[in-house]
Amino acid sequence: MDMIIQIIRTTGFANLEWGNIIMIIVGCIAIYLAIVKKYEPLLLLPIGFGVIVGNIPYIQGLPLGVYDTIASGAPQNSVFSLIYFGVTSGIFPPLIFLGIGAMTDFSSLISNPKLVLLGAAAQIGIFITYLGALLLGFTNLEAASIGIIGGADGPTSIFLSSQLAPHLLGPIAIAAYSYMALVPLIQPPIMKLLTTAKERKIRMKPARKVTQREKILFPIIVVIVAALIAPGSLPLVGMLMLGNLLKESGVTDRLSKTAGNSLLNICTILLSFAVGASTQATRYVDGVNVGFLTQKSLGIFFLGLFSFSIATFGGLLFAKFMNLFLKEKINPLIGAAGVSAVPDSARVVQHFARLYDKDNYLLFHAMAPNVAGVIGSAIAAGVFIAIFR
Amino acid sequence: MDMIIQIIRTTGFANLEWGNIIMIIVGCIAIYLAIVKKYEPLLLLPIGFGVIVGNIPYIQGLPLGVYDTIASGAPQNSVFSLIYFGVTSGIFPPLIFLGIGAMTDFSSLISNPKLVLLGAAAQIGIFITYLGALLLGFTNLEAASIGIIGGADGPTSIFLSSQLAPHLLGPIAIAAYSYMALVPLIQPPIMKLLTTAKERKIRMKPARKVTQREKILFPIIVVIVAALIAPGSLPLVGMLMLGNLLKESGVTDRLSKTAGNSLLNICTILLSFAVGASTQATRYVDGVNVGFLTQKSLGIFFLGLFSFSIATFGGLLFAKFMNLFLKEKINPLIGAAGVSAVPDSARVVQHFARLYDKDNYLLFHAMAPNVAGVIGSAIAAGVFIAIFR
Amino acid sequence: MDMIIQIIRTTGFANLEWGNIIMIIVGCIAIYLAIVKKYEPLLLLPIGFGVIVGNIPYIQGLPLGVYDTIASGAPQNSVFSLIYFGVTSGIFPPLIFLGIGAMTDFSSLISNPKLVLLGAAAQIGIFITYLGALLLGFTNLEAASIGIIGGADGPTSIFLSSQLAPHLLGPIAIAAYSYMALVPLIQPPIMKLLTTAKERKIRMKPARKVTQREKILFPIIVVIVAALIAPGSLPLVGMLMLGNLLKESGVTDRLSKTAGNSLLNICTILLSFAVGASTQATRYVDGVNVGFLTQKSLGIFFLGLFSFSIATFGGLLFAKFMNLFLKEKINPLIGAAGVSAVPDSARVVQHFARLYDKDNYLLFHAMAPNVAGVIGSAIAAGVFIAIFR
Amino acid sequence: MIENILQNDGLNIALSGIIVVFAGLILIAVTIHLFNKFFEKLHRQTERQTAPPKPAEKQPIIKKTIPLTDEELVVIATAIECYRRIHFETLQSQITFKHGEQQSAWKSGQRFGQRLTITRKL
Amino acid sequence: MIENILQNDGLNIALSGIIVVFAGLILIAVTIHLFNKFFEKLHRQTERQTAPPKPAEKQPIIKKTIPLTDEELVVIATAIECYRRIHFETLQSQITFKHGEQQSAWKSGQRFGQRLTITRKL
Amino acid sequence: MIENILQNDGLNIALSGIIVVFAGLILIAVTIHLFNKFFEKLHRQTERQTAPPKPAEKQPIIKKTIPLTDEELVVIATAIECYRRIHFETLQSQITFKHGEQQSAWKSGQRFGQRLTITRKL
Ligand code: NA
Ligand code: NA
Ligand code: NA
Repeated sequence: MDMIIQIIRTTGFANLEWGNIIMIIVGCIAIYLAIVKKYEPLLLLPIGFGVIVGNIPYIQGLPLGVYDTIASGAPQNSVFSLIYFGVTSGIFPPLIFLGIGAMTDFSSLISNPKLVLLGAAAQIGIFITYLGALLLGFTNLEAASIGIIGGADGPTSIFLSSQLAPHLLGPIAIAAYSYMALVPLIQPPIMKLLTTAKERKIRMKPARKVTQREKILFPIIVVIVAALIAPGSLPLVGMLMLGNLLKESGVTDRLSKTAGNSLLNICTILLSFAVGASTQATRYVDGVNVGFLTQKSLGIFFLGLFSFSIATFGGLLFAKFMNLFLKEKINPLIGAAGVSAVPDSARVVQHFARLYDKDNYLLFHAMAPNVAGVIGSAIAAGVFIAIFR
Repeated sequence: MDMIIQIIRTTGFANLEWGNIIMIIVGCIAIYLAIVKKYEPLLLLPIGFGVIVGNIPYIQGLPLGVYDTIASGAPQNSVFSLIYFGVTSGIFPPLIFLGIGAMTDFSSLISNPKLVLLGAAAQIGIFITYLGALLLGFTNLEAASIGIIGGADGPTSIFLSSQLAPHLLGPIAIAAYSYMALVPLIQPPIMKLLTTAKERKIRMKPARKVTQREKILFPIIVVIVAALIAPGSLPLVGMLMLGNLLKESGVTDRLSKTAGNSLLNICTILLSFAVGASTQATRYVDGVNVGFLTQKSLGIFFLGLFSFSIATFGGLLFAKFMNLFLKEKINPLIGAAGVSAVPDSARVVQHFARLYDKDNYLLFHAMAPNVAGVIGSAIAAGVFIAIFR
Repeated sequence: MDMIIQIIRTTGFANLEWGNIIMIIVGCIAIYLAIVKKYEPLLLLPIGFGVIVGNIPYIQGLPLGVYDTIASGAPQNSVFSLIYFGVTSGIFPPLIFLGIGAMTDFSSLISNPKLVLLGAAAQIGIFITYLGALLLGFTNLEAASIGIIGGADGPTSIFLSSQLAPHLLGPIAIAAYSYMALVPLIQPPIMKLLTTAKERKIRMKPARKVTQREKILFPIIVVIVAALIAPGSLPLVGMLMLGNLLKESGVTDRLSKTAGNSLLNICTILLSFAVGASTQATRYVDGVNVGFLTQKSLGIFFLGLFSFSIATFGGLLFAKFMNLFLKEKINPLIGAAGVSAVPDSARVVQHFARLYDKDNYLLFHAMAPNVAGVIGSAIAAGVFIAIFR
Repeated sequence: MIENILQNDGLNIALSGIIVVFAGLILIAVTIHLFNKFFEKLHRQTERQTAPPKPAEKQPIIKKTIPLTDEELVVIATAIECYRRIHFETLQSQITFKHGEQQSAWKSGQRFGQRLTITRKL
Repeated sequence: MIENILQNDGLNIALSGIIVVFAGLILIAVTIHLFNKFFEKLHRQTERQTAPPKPAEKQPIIKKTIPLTDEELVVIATAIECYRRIHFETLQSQITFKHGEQQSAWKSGQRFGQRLTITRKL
Repeated sequence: MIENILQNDGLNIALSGIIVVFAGLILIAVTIHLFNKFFEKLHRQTERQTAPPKPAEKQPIIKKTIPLTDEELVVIATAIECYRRIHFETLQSQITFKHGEQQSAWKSGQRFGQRLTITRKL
């Protein structure tokens, strides 16, 4: 009889708190959005499932959750903590970038290099949000990690948080992925606000064809320049460009296929699941609740939305600014693609432009600031690492 | 000349013992059964090869075997010990379950939920064997690990042993996989003993078609319920259901394919090989022989056979018991499938039933207790972890 | 303003040295050779890229490079150090051998076992180079690691260096892969020198067909014999033969495909990149420069070329020596294939022979010493490990 | 060694264990059952209002874009089936089935979407 | 909490940060631009002397070895396209595109080499 | 620096090393040879009693289930070969071969089972 009671004490039912129930519902909503609304399913689905798993309560002492390591006092490193190590050690994001690089075509950027400026301009969202986070009372390291949400790039956000503010990794990652999924809702109103109907109808000249040689040189140039400017961006930019070189070289198909397929998928599953499982509703470290359901998370979600908006503003306004000097005007809408959120924000641009001129295809042009934004936010992360490490 | 003698002293020939030779022959037999008899080749082949590798003797001090870690006094962690870490840390089994989940169809269970009871009943084998192991003088932790062999589920057995009794991992894993391979020999006599000819001919109604929505809800429900009841089952059930959700969602094909293919295969190779290589005939820790060729292993193999039999008894008898209350009788043979050993025991049921009525197709029905047995033994493992950790 | 200066101080530009520039150019050359000349692109491309990445300078304290671990005083283990751990721990080479085994056909060797002698003879290059390295003042451990370059087998060289002389891993690995790529330039002059026109025209009888049973027995025999003779070769030979058994058994296709594809590719990318990234031009440990651009590296490159030549000599001369006793003469050219460098040196043999008799197809015959050379150098590595560990 | 069981509280542990296993699986069964009922009801209600658009989405895109005669389809399907058998079948069947050939739910492996109804005509 | 910004030197950091980002990307753009110019010039010079042999190498080996009539090619291409759509398309499109069907540079995924011009005729 | 060799017992080590390498490889060769002889003998004995059923099992399942005319087979094989070349060939050949096209034992890559004899007729 005692035994049954002891077992019941170890069940989740006995330890369930309201916070856990809320988080389990949040996890279910994420899964719903992933499956029914098709919002970033490759990420939101395992994240949502991870949120459920991470909020099944269990009696203290069992080595089950992502935070149960020998270092934190558990009798052994739990399985989930070993998976989570791939996140906190910062190794999954660069490996994911390796895979993304092996699948990304940078032609658009190569054929029209001046559009990288838009990708740079959108990163203003990162730095203004960093200031905003300081304003709300976050520490320097936390503020930098929160600011990077404005980079609209999951692996970059996770990488920077893992290096600077691992305790906020869960909310930062989830905010980043959520807003990336919501880009089609966030950006259009801002586009409408900042552009005139005439601007939206600007058509752009078809881009010239890029040679294989240029495509091969691109990753080498980018890694040298970006890393010389901001060595801290090496893990991200280095791996992204290695993947791209494997793809474009034409002699290592075998490697680029595996990088962009098996390796990417394995890392995606494990990273997303572990990030989800790190969102325990309440969690006490030295008596302080560092769980997911705290004011800090609320602040992070607010700042995340803010940073996506600022980034969109930045990209759009800078495109208009560039038009002051350019003979051949660019369509300022493509500035909004500078936030990254590859390739969603580029698709939003295309979709929005076609509402006003249904034969205006901007997707290819929007890809240039789109991928430049990825490099830009990796450099921004590198700057933060250089300053704060 | 001294050099040659020194080198000869380091060769395997100089250190070979009878135990090693016996084990190398055992390894060869396992490979033979895998290739010629096609008994679980995906597991027995690398295990058999691992047994050979693990029983090549070498002079002490060389960091070669799975047990040669810095922690155990070796000059460095051997390569095989790094692979074996994936077993002892318990990470391979959940990753394998991720892959299995991504390949398993739970339709049968969803369409006829009451059959889960059979999957529960067969787990009686686990707990009776646990008592039997205590009787034979094993400690509590050892007994629990040995009992789980009755779950007829390799990853679950390995996971539990790695957590509770890592020193018995080799014999437990090999007993589990051996008897799973021998299910077609173990179960039919018991089926014959416990069922009447009339019972064996009972036909079951074709199952209704299961909607995608039900299939998607299933993994979410299972993980929440199972983990709330037995949080210790989270690593296994959580990963199994994550894999299944990736498969059934229809929006993450890319991930489920990699989980069920590359990731599963890599983990299978490494786990099986490492488990095999952990079976050194004799191995002394603090002067005590904890090698494979000890009485303990004999006891484990005996108890393993016992537990498979009890589990089959349990499933069959419970099916007959259920028939006392059911209007629509079930064929009690499918109870035997409750032991897991997916999908072999379900196939044994089908094969056995067709001996008496060659148009009686029970396979689909037998899959329900079959997969329920997997969840059941994962829960049982969770209970043991909750009690003994 | 201070901030800008501080940031500039952290940029690569501020820390760039001539050595770095030279190495970056070396990296670009490697990439050029890989892409344009198609010299071992699967290895030289990621190595070259790694060389570039590893020579981007950064301010001390940032945890970025492969050597920045907590153990070496960095604030945390850098991402690249985690990847490099797969090299230094010695785990990548055996996993690569697993994949290579799963793709290699040993038929040629099985059908004509006496040709293994050629594979043995070519290993003389290893031991003479070992003596040469001692002559040049290297330590015993260093000399052994340098000697193994003559094995003409990348994973074996890297594995042995990681165990005996990790500080020389970069130059040894790069020398090994470079000369393997240059085999078509290194070997023909030596072939010309040592063979008469008549010898070059010797045709060999078509080999008999090998049964599946023989192919299955082969890996088992090899692992038992090789490991008993030289237990230190277990990690390499064991994994190579496990992969081959998975392939030949015919019942584990699923596993051999993953081993020879995803797993092999992932390990190849990470190993090559990390090896490349370990070649920092200058690097100070305890005030001593242990970087790539030192005299030691020069010595290693010189000895590497020497060892390839000696190995080729050894194989060719031994083939001529065998012909003194054989009734059915072998074409001595195939002795040159004993150096390994699979399958390049076998192809060089075929190509060279066809210059003198365009219908003389030696490729299949040359594969026998070619793969025997792989086993031979793994045994040689095992001997060194047994002596020096 | 019956005292080993008693000392270790073995009977209690075994009994509690099997109870938890039953409890867990029964709870799963009940929850699934309830959800099934719920959606069935929901389905019957919505059925009257609108035709389900989902099957259309599940259909492969083929129909939309390639108009083919039956013969062509047979040829193509044969090629695919043939290709599939060479490259995938062995693989597939070895994963889960070791001693037989018959079709089954376990083997059906719809995750690869390789079973076109048309190939069954062959 | 404006003092939190001041204490942490926030404005300086933010300003420096955005400057470095711009500097980095501009430098990349300029370098790419210069290389493009350089190769263009080089290309124009070499163009007069020799026809580029590279495209021939890139072409799949098909043409060299299998002479086929147009009808056969159509049948084969259909089979391949069909197979591809069943097995690869869903995968492909789900990687990068979530809400649409339209062709684009991003989606073109030439890395799998699956887009034969001939299939477009269908 | 000849003393470096002497101090380190280099000659001894080198000599022992090459001896072990030879010993190992010769032992492997001998064992293989013995097994080959043994099975050959065994084979000759069993041959008189029964026809080997193994090849039937190795044969792909095609023959059992799809009766096809020669033309159909050619079309299908072409499709497969074509598909294979597009998707697998590059991969394959890059693994092991870098400078040539000729067929060889090393390249034959039967592990993918892609080489149907029939395709050779094309
Ligand atoms: Na960005
Ligand atoms: Na079970
Ligand atoms: Na060699």
